[in-house]
Amino acid sequence: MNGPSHAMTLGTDLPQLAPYLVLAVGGLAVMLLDAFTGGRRKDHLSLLTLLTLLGAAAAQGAVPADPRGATLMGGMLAADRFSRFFNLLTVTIAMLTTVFATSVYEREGRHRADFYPLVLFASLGMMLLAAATDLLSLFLAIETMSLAVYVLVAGNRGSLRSSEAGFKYLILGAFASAFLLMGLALLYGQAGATDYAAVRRAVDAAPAGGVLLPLACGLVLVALGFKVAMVPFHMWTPDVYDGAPAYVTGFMATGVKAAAFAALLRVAWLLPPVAEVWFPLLTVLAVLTMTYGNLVALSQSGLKRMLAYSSIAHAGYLLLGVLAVLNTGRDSATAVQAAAVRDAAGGAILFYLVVYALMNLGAFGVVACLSRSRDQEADAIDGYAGLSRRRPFVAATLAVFMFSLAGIPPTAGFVGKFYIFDAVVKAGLVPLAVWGVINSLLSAYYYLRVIVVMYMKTAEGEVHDGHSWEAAFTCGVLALLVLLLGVVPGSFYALAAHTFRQMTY
Amino acid sequence: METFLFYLFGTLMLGAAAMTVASRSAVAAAVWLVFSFVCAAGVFALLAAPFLAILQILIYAGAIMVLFLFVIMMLQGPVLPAEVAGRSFGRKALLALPAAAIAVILISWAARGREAAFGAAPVTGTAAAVAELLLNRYLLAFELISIVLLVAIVGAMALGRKQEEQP
Amino acid sequence: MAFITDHILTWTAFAPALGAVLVLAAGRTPGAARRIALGAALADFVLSLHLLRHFEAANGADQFVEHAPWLAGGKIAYSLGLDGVSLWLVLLTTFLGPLVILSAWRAIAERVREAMAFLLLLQTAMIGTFLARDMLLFYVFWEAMLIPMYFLIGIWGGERRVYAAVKFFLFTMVGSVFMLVAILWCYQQAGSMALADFLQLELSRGQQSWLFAAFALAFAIKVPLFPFHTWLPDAHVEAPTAGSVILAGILLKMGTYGLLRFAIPLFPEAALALGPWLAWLAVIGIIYGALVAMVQQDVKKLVAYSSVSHLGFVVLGLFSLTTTGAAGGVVQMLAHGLSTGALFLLVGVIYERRHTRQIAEFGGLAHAMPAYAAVFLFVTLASIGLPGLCGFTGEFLILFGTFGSGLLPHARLLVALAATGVVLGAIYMLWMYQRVFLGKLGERNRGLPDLSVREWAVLLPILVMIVALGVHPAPLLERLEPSLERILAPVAAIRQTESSYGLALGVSAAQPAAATAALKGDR
Amino acid sequence: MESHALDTSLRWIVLVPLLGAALNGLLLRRMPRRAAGLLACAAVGASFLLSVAAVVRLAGLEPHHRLLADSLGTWLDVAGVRIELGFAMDQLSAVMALVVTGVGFLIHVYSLGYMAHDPGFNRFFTYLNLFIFAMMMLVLGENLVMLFVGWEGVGLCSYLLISFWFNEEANAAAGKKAFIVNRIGDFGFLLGMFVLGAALLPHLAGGEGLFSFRTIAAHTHHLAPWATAIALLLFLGATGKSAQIPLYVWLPDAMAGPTPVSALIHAATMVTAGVYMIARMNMVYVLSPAAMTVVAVTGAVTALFAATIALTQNDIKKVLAYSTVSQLGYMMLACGVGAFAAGIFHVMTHAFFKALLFLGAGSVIHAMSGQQDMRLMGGLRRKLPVTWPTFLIGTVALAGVFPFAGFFSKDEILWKAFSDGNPGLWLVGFLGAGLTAFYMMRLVVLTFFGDSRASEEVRHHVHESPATMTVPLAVLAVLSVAGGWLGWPHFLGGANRFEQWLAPVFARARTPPARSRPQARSTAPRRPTAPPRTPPPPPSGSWPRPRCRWPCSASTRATAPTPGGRRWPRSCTPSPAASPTGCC
Amino acid sequence: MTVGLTHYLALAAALFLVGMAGVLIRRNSLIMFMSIEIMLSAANIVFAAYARLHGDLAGHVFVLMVFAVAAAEAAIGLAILVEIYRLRRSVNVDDLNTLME
Repeated sequence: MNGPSHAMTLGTDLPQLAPYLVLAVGGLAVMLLDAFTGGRRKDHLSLLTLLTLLGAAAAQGAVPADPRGATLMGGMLAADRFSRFFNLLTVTIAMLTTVFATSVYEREGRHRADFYPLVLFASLGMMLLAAATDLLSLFLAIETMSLAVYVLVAGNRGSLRSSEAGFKYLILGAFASAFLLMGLALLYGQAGATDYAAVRRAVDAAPAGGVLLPLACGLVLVALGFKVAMVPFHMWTPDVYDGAPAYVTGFMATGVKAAAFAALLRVAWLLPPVAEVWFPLLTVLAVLTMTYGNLVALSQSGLKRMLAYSSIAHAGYLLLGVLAVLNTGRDSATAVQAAAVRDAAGGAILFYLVVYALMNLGAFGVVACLSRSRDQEADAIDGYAGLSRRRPFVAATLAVFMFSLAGIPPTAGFVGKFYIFDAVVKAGLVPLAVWGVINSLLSAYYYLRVIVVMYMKTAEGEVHDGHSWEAAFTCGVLALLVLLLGVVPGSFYALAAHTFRQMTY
Repeated sequence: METFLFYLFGTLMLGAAAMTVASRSAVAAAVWLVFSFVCAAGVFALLAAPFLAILQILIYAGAIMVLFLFVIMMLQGPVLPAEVAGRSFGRKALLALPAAAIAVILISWAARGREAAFGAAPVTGTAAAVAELLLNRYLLAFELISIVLLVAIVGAMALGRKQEEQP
Repeated sequence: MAFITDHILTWTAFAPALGAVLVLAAGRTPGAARRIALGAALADFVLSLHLLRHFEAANGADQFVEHAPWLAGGKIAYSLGLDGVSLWLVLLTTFLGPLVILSAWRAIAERVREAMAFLLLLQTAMIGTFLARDMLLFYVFWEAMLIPMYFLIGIWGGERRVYAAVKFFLFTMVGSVFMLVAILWCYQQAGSMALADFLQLELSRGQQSWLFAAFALAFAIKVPLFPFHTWLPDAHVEAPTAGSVILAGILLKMGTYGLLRFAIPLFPEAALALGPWLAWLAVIGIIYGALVAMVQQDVKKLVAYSSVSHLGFVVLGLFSLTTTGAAGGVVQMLAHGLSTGALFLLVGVIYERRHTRQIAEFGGLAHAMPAYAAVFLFVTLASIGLPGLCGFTGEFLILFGTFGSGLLPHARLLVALAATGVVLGAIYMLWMYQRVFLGKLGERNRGLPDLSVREWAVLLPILVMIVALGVHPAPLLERLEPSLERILAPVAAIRQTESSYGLALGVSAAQPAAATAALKGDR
Repeated sequence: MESHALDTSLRWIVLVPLLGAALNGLLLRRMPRRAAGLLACAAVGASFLLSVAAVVRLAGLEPHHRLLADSLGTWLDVAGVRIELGFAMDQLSAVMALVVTGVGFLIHVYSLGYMAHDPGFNRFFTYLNLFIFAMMMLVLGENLVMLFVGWEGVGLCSYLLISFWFNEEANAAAGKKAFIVNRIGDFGFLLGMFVLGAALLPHLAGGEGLFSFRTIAAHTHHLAPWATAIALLLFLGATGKSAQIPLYVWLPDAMAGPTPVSALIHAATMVTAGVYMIARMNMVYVLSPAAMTVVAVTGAVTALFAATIALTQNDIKKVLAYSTVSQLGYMMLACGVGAFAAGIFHVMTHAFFKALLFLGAGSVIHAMSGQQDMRLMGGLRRKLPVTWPTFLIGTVALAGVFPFAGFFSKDEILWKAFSDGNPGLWLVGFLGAGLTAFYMMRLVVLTFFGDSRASEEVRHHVHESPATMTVPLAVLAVLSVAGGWLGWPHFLGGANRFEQWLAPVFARARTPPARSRPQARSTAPRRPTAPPRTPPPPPSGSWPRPRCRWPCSASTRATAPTPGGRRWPRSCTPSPAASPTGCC
Repeated sequence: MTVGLTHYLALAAALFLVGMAGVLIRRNSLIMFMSIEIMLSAANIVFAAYARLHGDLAGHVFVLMVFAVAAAEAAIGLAILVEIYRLRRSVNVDDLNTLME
């Protein structure tokens, strides 16, 4: 009565599922390892985590993208280039996060054993989120990711800031989940089934003027907007970014955002005529998101908090890209042109997400690198005075990240913004592009401030920075990547656009 | 009969939910919530979902709410006076009740004349039927939910640990 | 050598960047860093001489063209080219490069390695800007210039360096972001980022106006055109000598170069319609800059404001939209690069000795430092446009080219107003000279050492070029003219029925035919 | 294009002084004083000899082909704007070249003595040589731009030399003032040049130098509508350089410089550049009666006005300075009434006697240990046996006493002013001449006659200057006497060779280019009588032919001799008659 | 009057709004938490109603998952709450202001 037995496909889908399985099994293994090794040294935990992530990447690499663009497990997950892309991105983010976290722990001399499995599970959630092609898998993926991240945020034992941040995130996250669920319920109601293909059919068949479908769509957008920190659902962001340890913040700011945008893209693609209804509102929100983030970031004195607001602003830029994706149906342009623009916009978003991940992780990595312990993070921007003398290399990398975040050539941040704005212009939304560009100008001011402090101010009194060779090295690699992608982004962008083009549901 | 039950459960559930929101005391709120969930189980039953109705009572009204009450009791002493003394959100929240009532009336009114009865249920959500689906079509979901719970366990353990290990 | 000469433009552009990498890698001691940097800059100069030697004078098209697909399947390309305009500006850059490094030899004593690397990176970005023939590539170089300059001002600058650096950065960025949107829009229309394709665009007048405005804003800020000049004095005053020299010598030329290369030929109708506004701003800037320079108490600030005035001339020349005026503009760019660059070097010389630039602190310096005084006077004269020196060639061509421009309304009035700048320039420069160098020598300035050999080595090439440009600009103009004709061709195409040069008898540019008729009838 | 003789010596006339300046300037410190001085003198002397040789060659040419040309190449050539880096010598330039290098050489020699003890000796000669270079550039420049280059160059040297003793703030300020006031004039010059160029450019065939004087002369008909504007704007430049109202203010201050400088630059050569320029551009000026009137009136007013100021001055150099301004006014007046040759004649004679006067004054100041106030002098007659007679010769020459040089030139100007139908101008000039005689006599009396009013100490030191100073005085005295005889007018039985010599230059402009061979002579029979005050409008359809507003040119008189008495208006008795009345 | 889908949707909507009001108005974190549970059950009712309409049990599976997720969220949320309480002795959201400084 429910069609063919989908369990039967498990065998054939198994290779495609390998990355997820590796992560799940690895997470369990790390847990068990911790349990069995008790209070002794924890280096092997991070080692095993990294190995797991590498394994997942290898598994993903070993399995070719499904040429049929088919879905797995009866339509629950996509095994397309899009999911591959995000899987690899997520794994990368997780590895970097692990390195930074380990560097902090080693300096402090005590490990947080729960960090490692949680990072793995959170990554699993993110990967699934990007791959979900079923309402149920979407929901569960979001929850897997979110729950793990709640704990990561709150997990600094004994730190009130951390706990408060975690709780705030959890309450608001659960609130958003409720919205998401309501939206999914209504979508399910319209489609009569939970897989995207069915939903798309129902959407295509739906008569015009229906209320429930747009409402459902709006609720889902709210929930995803919450995850990407879109105004007005951003209010958790600064507190949570600020309260969580720097490496976790970096993880959240990049991984969660990337996965949420992946989901958003799939949903946006799934529901174009419906999302259309929300276009004006979404436009306003995107503009507000950019502007609010940048304006408030101007006055921050803490680096993490500044980056939090800046991440809101960056969500705004990305939303511009989403708008470009959505807008392609509006013009009377031919289908081919519309598709080209949509691909360009989608590619721009993917590219930007990667760039954003690199530079933001780098920035948080520097914070982690310089933090003396979990409770003495290198957060105050004033504390960076004279850093360029004390730690020229680290300062240089942070400068690169800041320039990149500000979108100044020849860094990847510029190219990313370029692609986004290019797509926006292509979609005929020139005023939005202008506004975005003005915003990136605004943002230059606060990013520059960090550089000013590092390079042009001298420290008052004795300053003790933490230091970690691995973290500094990683930051260096990231900076190099940021520059590299700023100079020769072409093939990577082509890959991103290609990836987006082959997105399935 | 179905109409009567719907209105009975619906009104009670809504009222209990409103009381939950409006309660000054967390304990009272929790009790009202349990009540609301029981009514929800009734609604599920009406919707040909007996398995859900049972689970609603077992898991929600049972396990989850017990957890809540447990925590409330643990924190009871100093928690509630702070809010009571400081603010009167309870009373404001009572406004939610008439608002919800009005919403119901309005929606019913809007649906007037166009409402079609469900008719006979084509399938009934028995444990067996749901399990069949869960372990076939939604096998992945089944696996996933186990990971969600695993995360919850790890998280709760991590948060509940007395103190982190020192070197 | 073929691998160099086949990609000579790339080598010219990136040799300094290579030098920067070397400096960072091998410049363990300040001395080594300086030597490597100087070597790189000199090598770059040699490369640019190769360009000069093999440049075909009569060819106005881009030469030594390099093209490689970069992004978007080749629609965005790494595309370099060199025409007459670029040639000279590149030469100016490579010429000043080693001198700037020499000037920073002692002045920058700490964090030498970084400073040298930034100087070299800046040079790469500047040369790249002059060579880029792809709009995105241009934009990348354009923005990339900001970073090293920002650091140069911010780290090695004076008291208020941070303020100045940030102001510099933000001001310049304000303009360029709008340009980016305009570039994107054109890209969308043209389907490629190639400058050549942009030139093929057929745009309505309204579109042109908007795009022109976006481009012109970016360039006007960089120039800087009144009233966008406020960042300039701060940046100049706070920047270290080397930074000021580059800023005045080359960076400011980016704005005028951009106007000439992009804003005018891409949007000819808008240039015709809106150019007069810019020309008026330019003239206001000429006079305003001169007046403000007159009241400055700080030598460097005075020179900075004089830049506002001088670059006003350049803009005026460009918007005459005549070949003569534009040629004057380019010559004036070079002249200003030399003379103001030299002035900043000279101010740096005295600043190194006395650690002040207040005019009131000096007086009678010609007694203590006669050679310095003589060189300073020489450069001052070049700056105020004494015939026979570089400043005159540019000013003359600009004013003359503008005077009879049939494409600029009120051209004669504008020239008359601009020419007062010549008088005002003499007033403020000579007054400053008098207060600093003439009169009685103060106690504190007794025994100041005169120019050292190194300082001579920095200044002498500039002095020679100042004279060369003043006495024999013909080779320059010869290579410039075909390129300018080509660049201004779109403007000429619109008004092809009109002679763009010549005096009309009180008839506006709009009715040239009538003017000619009137002239004939009068005879 | 007229044929012209190539002559590469022209460049050396210009460049040798530059080389001298360069050598002196670059070796400033290491050069022994004597060597520096001699080098400078040698450079100017060489320049002078080359000029003489060139003039001789020039004179050897047929009168209407008298043009030597030399080119160093093209200065710039862009979009039809072609400007040669060229030199040319015609009769006008020849006169100026000889005067500048000749007087310049004498003053160089004089300076050897005058500046002997100055610490800035080498620098001084550097500047002097540089000045000669710039002045020769101005004089020999083939086009208006080259002229302008020299024009600015002399301005610069003037600046340098005025503020030579820059230890005094006042001297520095005076130099700056001179430069800036000149710049105001240059502003007009530039604009005038632009109008001219812009009017010409559309009509040029390829290869013609845009601002070349020959081009301008060949295209005067295109300039007609703009002539007034061009002429007036250029005249603004001339008022700056030649210290005319209102831009005369810098010249008196310029006396702050060393006295030889005052003699060379602010009396003999540079200040006459404005006159030279107007004479050079005569073909444009004659197109605009209005502009001519402005020039004439400005000149006349300046002549009188400056003379009145000179009356009240007590500083010996200031008197001479204002006298210079006044005399420049006469030259302008001459140009304004179309007597370009007379103007240039006065330039020449004035160069002789004013240089003499200044150098004499310098000798006096030298003797008086730097004292310049005439009220503190007196009775120097006996103490300065060379200075005194030479000074007197200069004075009478300036006052216009027959047969000294000043008589011939000034007389010519006044006569031309009158005969042009401008008795008002003549009257003003005449009054000025009277005043000139008066203030010069006052100067002589105060300085050389009576008892010494100087302090004991100064009186003790009074001595005649060394030979290096007195010999030039003597030479100049001779020139001040005989220099005017070149222009011995017809009514006194002469041939006015000077005017004849220059005639082709000034005739050129008045001849329509349509005619194959410009001949001033051909117009002569047509103009036996004075023209009406207001010219009839030029006939339309043809180029506006410049109207000769004066009855005759040199050639007129040469070819159609008339009784001198008829030419001389009764009221315009020769200056010798007038001077005694003005002299007390 | 027959009871059909719309009635259930109306009921769910009302519940959802009540829960939402609770989250937005209340400051007691426990009660906020409970309000979210109310919202979740509203969604559950929608799922069940549609499942009934379509005769498709996927909705039931969804509800089942929501139960589990709610439990997981409650477990973690309450654990954090206890931790906060230990550190601060308050669970009033307005007192969670360490981060506002």
